[in-house]
Amino acid sequence: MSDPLMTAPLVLCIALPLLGALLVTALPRWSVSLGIVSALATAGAAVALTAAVWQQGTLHLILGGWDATLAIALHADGLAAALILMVNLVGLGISVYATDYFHDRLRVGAFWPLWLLLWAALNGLFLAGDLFNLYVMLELLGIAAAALGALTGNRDAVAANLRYLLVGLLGSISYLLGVALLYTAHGTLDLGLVAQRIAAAPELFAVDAAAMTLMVAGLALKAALFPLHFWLPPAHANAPAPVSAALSALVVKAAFYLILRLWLDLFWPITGMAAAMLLASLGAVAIVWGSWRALRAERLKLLAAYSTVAQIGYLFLFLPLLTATPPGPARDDLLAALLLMALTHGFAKAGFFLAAGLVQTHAGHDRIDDLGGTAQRLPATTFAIAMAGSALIGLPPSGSFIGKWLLMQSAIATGQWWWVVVVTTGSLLASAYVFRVLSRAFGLEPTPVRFVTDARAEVPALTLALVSVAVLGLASGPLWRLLELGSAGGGA
Amino acid sequence: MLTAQFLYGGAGLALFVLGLWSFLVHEPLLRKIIALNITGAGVFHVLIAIAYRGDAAPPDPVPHALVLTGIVVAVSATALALMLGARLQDAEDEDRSR
Amino acid sequence: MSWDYAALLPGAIVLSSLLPGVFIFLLQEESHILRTVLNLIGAVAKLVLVALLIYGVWAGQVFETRIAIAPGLTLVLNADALSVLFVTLSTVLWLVTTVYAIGYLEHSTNRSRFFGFFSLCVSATVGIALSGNLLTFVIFYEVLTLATYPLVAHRGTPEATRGAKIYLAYTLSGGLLLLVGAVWLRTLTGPVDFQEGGVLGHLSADVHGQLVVIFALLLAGLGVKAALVPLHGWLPQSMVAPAPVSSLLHAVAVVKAGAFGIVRVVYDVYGVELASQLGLLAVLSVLASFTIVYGSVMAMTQDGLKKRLAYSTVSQVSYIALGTSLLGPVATIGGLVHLVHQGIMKITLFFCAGNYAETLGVANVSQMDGVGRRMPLTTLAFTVGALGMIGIPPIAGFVSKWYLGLGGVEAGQHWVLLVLASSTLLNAAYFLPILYRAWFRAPPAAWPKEHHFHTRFETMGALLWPPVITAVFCLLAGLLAAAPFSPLEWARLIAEREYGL
Amino acid sequence: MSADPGAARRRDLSLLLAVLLALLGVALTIIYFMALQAGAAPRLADLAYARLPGTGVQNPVTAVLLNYRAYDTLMELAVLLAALLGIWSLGPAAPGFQRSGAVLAGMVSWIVPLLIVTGGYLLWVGGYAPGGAFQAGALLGAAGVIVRLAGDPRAGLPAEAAQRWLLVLGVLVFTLVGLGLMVFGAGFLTYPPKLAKWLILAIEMAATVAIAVALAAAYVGGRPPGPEARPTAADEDAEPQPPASSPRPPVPGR
Repeated sequence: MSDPLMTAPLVLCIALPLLGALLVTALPRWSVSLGIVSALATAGAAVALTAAVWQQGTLHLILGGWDATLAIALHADGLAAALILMVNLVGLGISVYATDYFHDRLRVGAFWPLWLLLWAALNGLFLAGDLFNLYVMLELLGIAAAALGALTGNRDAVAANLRYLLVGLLGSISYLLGVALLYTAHGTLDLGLVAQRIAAAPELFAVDAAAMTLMVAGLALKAALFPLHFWLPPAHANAPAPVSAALSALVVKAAFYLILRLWLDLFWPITGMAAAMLLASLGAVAIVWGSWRALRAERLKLLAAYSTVAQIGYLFLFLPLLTATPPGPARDDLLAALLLMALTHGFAKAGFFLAAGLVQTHAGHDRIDDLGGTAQRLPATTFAIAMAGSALIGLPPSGSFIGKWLLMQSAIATGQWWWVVVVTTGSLLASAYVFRVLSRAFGLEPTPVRFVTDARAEVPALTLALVSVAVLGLASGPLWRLLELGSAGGGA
Repeated sequence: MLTAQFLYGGAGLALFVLGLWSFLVHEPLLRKIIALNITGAGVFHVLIAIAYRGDAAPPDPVPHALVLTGIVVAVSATALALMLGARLQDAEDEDRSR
Repeated sequence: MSWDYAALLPGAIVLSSLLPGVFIFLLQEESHILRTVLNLIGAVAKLVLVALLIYGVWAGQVFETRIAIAPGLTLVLNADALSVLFVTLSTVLWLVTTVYAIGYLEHSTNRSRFFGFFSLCVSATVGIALSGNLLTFVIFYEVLTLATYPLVAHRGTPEATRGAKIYLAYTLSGGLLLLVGAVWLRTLTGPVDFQEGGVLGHLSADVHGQLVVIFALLLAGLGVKAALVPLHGWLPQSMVAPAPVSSLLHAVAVVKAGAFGIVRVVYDVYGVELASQLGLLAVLSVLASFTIVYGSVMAMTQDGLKKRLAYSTVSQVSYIALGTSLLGPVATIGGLVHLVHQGIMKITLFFCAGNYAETLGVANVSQMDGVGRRMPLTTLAFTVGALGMIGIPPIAGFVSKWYLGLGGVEAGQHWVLLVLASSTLLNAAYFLPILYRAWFRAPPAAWPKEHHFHTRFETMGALLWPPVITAVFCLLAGLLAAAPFSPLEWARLIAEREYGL
Repeated sequence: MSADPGAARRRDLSLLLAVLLALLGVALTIIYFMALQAGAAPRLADLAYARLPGTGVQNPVTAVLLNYRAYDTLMELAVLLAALLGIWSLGPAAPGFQRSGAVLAGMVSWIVPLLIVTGGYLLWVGGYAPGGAFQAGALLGAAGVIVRLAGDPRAGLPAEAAQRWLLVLGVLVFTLVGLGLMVFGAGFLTYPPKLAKWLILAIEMAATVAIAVALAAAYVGGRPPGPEARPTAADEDAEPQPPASSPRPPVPGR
């Protein structure tokens, strides 16, 4: 079943960043070069993984050669492969940017191993096919993320990330209790097998529902779903820019991915409209509230952080639509749209934060009202913010435009038209907060000399933003194929 | 056998809820960290309880291993949380002395 | 996707300005010559490609670029007679405006940014013209908003930023309504392309209620850009933009995109029959008529020349909507031909207004005494444009009004004549005083801010010739209205196809 | 009793919370009882025992930790590493305690060797009885804690460079063994039964060292004192400084 060569990318996606983390820990003097090499290797493994899924469909590997129930499985379907590709390309961009961002030797030495561990955790999380292994990955992710977030060492950052760590721990424990209940009732930890047993034992509805509540609640805390988002804005706004990018674009997305994975593949026999509506309503409030706070934010990075709260909300709107749509092309469209929104936000938010970090470095602050000169002096960076911003709003031709188009189409088709109102309101508020920043770029400052000032820092931000706007919006067709190939989960 | 499992696991759930309560109600950082550890310990208790298979049969090793793993993870997280707290304390002391 | 000539041409027309635009962004500010060369290469290349397109469409060839974004969502660029009309207008006027803008901004700042967005703006307009379905239309419509915002804000003064914000607030909100309407429509129809005679005929009467609401959404979205009262608030505010931008916004890009969209929705989505059956045309004609009169009245009260021209645009663009809303081919011809005629006339007027401001520092009507003696050629061009707007034969505007009036009579809607007559009187009331001042009053001792160019003409060549050329277009469009390939003949072709004649 | 309305409200709130959580507890207990009765009873136990002979160890818990679910354990070592790196990133360790008195010193000189021996024993015994890398590592780490309490600022650990290698040893050996097996065609972390015992022992030894070092270093509470650990002004800065080399066009004063 598992030709080692075929499934090698599954392992390498996790082992390579892990090895990289070890090397940069052991050889701090070489951390930048070793770090970049590891980043390239990891991204290469992720591309290979996506290519393998593209060619052969879902990859499944049982580690250790034991029975499926006893061992841990790694699993990559289309959904995971697409997200892995996004995470790793964004990760590569962040890595290149980081080579130019940190200058203090101690901070360079601290950043790289933690960042590579975070990366390993992300890849591990997307590929995990085992409920308890997911818990370990969540903890690795949470600890590495909090440590990275506190890297600046200033008081606000430490306080915010301490809170982030504790909240994340609470979420993981809640998740773990759910896993314990599932193991008690179903006797295995393998995601696919538990799913089969849940489907086969409808009489255990109460137990499964309780486990789902505990797990989803714990993950919603980590995904910062309103009203559990309180920890996110300070933690993301006070971290160093490359870390903010990783936290906002990738880490939160990982928690959402898990919720989706559980929803679609594990608990699908018991998920109902009521639960979906509850989560989507919270998502709707998150959209409006997060966008509103972003509009009121005084600092650029805080704005970006609140925008993440709102953008996560959009992803939850898909749950009741998925529940209401029977399997078929319409549901495929919906899943692809959801994925497209998540991917676009990943690229766009990372680009936004990287660009915001540059603005902050050059201006010495990130107060939006005083950004004029800096925004005009760095055209490429302002462009990155503009493009990422249009992707956040959902303007064409960004990926989220297609995502929102399909979301609204499905909302109208299933009669849940009220989500259209939410999406429209959210888009308007998003335009307001994005253009509030961009309008600073049109002042009476002197004309910039050239487009790109600082290539190593500006090009990654610009590239990530460009992907979110042009590539994802105009060529999203392959996602459908990836999802089609990977629909091995129990979902439909 | 079921009674023993139920009582022991039930005690774990009680710990879980108590820890949760303490985490939510108490302000001081140290109490929150201890509360989290109690919450975690409660979940570990549940896992240990379901490993029990009566006096005749040896216990299920899987939950035991999970608990061991969980403990190391909890220790790691606690250590980092404590150090972040200490760092915060330092920063606050500096602010005050200014 | 096939890769032959016919499938590539529409895409190439969009790219011919998009690619130079991207390179212009990357240029250093100092590279004037390279930037000018890129601009002109783009503009001329587009013109050549459009000429090929016109020839092909005339010869009956079908041009269509299809790019699948996702299953069921296809970007369609195709060339029917209506697209060709608008594409030709924007391409010709873009070339002229580029020349004008290069002269106008000679010593200005941030030129790389300006010309980059300028090119994007035209690419979006051409994209709108060539859109083969609502999805494509919405995409380019929004891109147009994004590309014009930096142009409006270009000067960077607080008023510019404020005007740009207002512009954006209106157009983005409108864009959202359009999007919702398009998505809703799509849930009823599935993926469909624009088609003469409409695509909704097969839908059952049950959804007619929904169709009315959708039309309201679409009209609201398009009406913002077309400056239909009460959605016109952004237009006078965006007058802070540099003159080439105002010209482009008013004659070719933004306002025209809205009007073009209304034509598309009525003719190629709903179809005139269904639209009139649902009572949508009546609503549109009332809105358009009100806008025509309101815009003219407001124009009379403005002293700022550009503001007066702006309100004149509000009024004149609604002629297109009016022509669309009247059932019958003659009115259609009037509306469509005005799409072109208003464009060439209004761009002439804005070029001239820019010349007065750049050369003499004259920005208000009250300062225009005697400008005709100082700048005869410019003022002559202005006069042609203004008389055309009033509707004096043989200038282009007369042809539009003639067909609109005839169309109203044909449709049995005689009140249209009243609207046209009052509008004409009002047009005369706000244009003739300007002409009188310019030609017959004595010039002041000193102009507010005179600028001497080292040339034997009244102003710099790049500023002078574009309005003269467009003024000649205005005359030719009127004089040669019956010649083949004239705007009128194209409009007749489109109307015949729409009504199946 | 307290006149402060805020305090009263907080008390009410925490009382409400207590009631809600009590309800949650009751609900969870009922659910848990239902889950216990679900009849999944042997769960993985029988299978875990049945496969034991091929694992290379006789202790079933060790078999789960280092064979069936070795991947979990690998990642868990990474968690420990991440936590320690996080601690190190916060700054240098606080200066050591006062040198211990004679009594403590005497006790330390007895207890530390005892801990080391016991740790070694636990490591070995883990193969067939309760024990293993974690227990052993914890004891060794405790020895480090005691040494630190007795006044050694480094808790008996070597200099930073060596400490870094020891720290990554566990995950490194684990990963390399896994990848090596993959290269030789067995699959990641798939031990051939004949080699399993020795591979597991090697991993466990490395893991013991790494865990011990990590725990002791975590107790030290910061980057190890040494030439690399000089506190710089930059440590206190909120944001990194702009690169000295990056060209900054002059900004006219506004």
